[in-house]
Amino acid sequence: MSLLAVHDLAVARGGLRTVEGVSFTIDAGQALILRGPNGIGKTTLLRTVAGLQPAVTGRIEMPEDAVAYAAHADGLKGALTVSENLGFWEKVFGGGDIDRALSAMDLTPLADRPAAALSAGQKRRLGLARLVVSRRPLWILDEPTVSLDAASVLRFADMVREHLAQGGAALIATHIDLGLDAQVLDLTPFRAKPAPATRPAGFNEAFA
Amino acid sequence: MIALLRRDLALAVRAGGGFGLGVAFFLILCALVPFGVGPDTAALQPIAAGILWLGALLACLLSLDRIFALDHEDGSLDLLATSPLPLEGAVAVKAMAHWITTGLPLIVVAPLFGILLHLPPAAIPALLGSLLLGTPALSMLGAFGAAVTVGLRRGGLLLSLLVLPLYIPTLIFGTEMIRRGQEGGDMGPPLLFLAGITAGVLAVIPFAAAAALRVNLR
Amino acid sequence: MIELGKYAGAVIGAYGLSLALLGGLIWQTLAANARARRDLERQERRG
Amino acid sequence: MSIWEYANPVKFMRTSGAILPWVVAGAAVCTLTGLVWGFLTPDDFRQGSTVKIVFLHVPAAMMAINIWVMMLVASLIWLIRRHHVSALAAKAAAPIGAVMTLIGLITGAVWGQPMWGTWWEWDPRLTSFLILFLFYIGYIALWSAVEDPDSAADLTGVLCLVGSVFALLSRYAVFFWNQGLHQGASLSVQPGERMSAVYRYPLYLTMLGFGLLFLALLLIRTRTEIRRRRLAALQAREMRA
Repeated sequence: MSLLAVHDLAVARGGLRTVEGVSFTIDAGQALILRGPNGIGKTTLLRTVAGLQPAVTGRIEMPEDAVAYAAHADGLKGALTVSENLGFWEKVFGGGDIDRALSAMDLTPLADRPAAALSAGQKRRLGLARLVVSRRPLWILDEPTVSLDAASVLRFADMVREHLAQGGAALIATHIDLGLDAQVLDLTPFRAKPAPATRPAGFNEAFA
Repeated sequence: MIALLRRDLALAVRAGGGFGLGVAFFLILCALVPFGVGPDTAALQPIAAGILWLGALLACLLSLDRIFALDHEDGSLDLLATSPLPLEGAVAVKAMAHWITTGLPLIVVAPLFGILLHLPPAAIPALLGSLLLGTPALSMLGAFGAAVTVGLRRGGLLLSLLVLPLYIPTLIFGTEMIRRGQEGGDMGPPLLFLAGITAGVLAVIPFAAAAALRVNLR
Repeated sequence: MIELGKYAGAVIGAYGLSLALLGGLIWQTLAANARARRDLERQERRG
Repeated sequence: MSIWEYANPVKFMRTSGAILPWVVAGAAVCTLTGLVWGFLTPDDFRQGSTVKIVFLHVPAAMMAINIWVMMLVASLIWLIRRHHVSALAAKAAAPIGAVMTLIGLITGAVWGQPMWGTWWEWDPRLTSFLILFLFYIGYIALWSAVEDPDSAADLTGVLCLVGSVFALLSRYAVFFWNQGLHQGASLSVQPGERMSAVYRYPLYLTMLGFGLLFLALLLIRTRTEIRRRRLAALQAREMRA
């Protein structure tokens, strides 16, 4: 059964559609890698699927409360310790295993450090560990490996693989090869054409 | 929800200044007024209620932009929006955290500052009652203003411009209640108006604020 | 000339200020409109 | 054909361009005739020549409130039906409303001066107009502060809704706070006494004139906003390509 089904989706940034006619499905245990040049709308597409902004047209089907979203900002509070940060999201998302999340991203020795004292890569690892804690089946990840070193990238790939093996799924925008057994979707052919739209995405399309 | 409240309170305590800053501002304001109008009881007493309310209102305004700005910068707001918590609930909880960290300390010290301004002791129950009923509305309306201006570069000034007019009814009924308490008048009508405004604001504004937040997140 | 009596200053002042405000609004409206039209025409000729 | 088709920018430009000259002519004729006629009316036996200020004060005050109501309706149309012209019309109306409120305030203060003996009195009507003016300022400031036009339209729409409730609430609060010195209904010079026909007809004419003046300015300003939007849209498209 599919965790995420996207039909004929068009998304817009700044009132102009970026990609249109995008369709794909992701089943449990599968990962889909999004590729495409800068500015084509990978982030916009991910945010739309995550429910942070409305789609211009098309349908997104998924079970309720399925998404865990992780983007450039990790949502960490520097004044809280590593385990307090995870503990907060664990309570908000309703229960996950903090210890397992810490060990998955090799953060156990840092558990009592304030997050402000972490390096950029360590913060990133903490942001990704939050995914385990959220216990959501569908991970939506926007460039998850930024500022990770090679060893951490491998560790992260293991974490995703384990998630998939447990019946989860992932939609990832990334430029590096994670070594996952995943489908790849190149967004370049879906670039929106500047044709007059029957249903404008925003002011910039309504008045052009 | 409780987790979010506890986190916001913990952050306010640890970041420092969360509890103290508003009260310190309030104190300075109350200490400056006699320099402006003179030290006579005859000059201070009639305006004490107004000064106390204005001070509370401005102290509340100081920390409003932090309600959402920090969470917006570090991405927490995105994550909260995708969490099982309804955004309306998150808004209400964050407004409540703001009230606990700024409104509540102000209420606690207000009688003390009332003495500084020669507010008659008979008016102190009215002062406490009006602040207790009115300040939650200030925090919630402030959360609405913060939600509208989150992510704007010149947000701080605009926030005051948008929020202060919304405070007018609360200010009017709050000071009126103290004035009547001072003069031994009937406090019923202003009390009911104040309670009604706060109840209405708490019930409706979270939806408007959440709608504004969703617009600013996309 | 009509006789305004002792309130002449108040009446003339009110009319003067109000008409100045209205005039300013009308002028600003027309100027902004002309400017927008000019800018748009330049853009459309170019593209 | 449904009325919603006029929410299409192209159709709006065509229609508004066609009716604009007539509206402008009507506004000029009615406003100027009404004001000159009003200026020539005889003095009131009690208020003297200050009664002439009514021909500015009442229409401006009426428009100040009507324009906010129009902005509220336009904002609702935008929020519910997403008609872009409607959002721009609300944006275009706000400065007109602010100026009308300001005229209402100035004329009200000047009118009251001989009677009250002071240039500003915290009379509930004047005070609630001052508050309305603050709401206009906040609304205009929010429009100019938000860069993305879609977000700006949504946020100002929500602000207009919340602001309407609080403007009304403030009005009641202000009347509670200070019972007024102002005269009761706007169309009677003395409470309980209908305004005499000498003043009534020129007043009706200026009210009609101010209404038409608002319509003319609104159409022009909305056309300006549409052109600006189109320019920005063309530039955005060029950037993307």
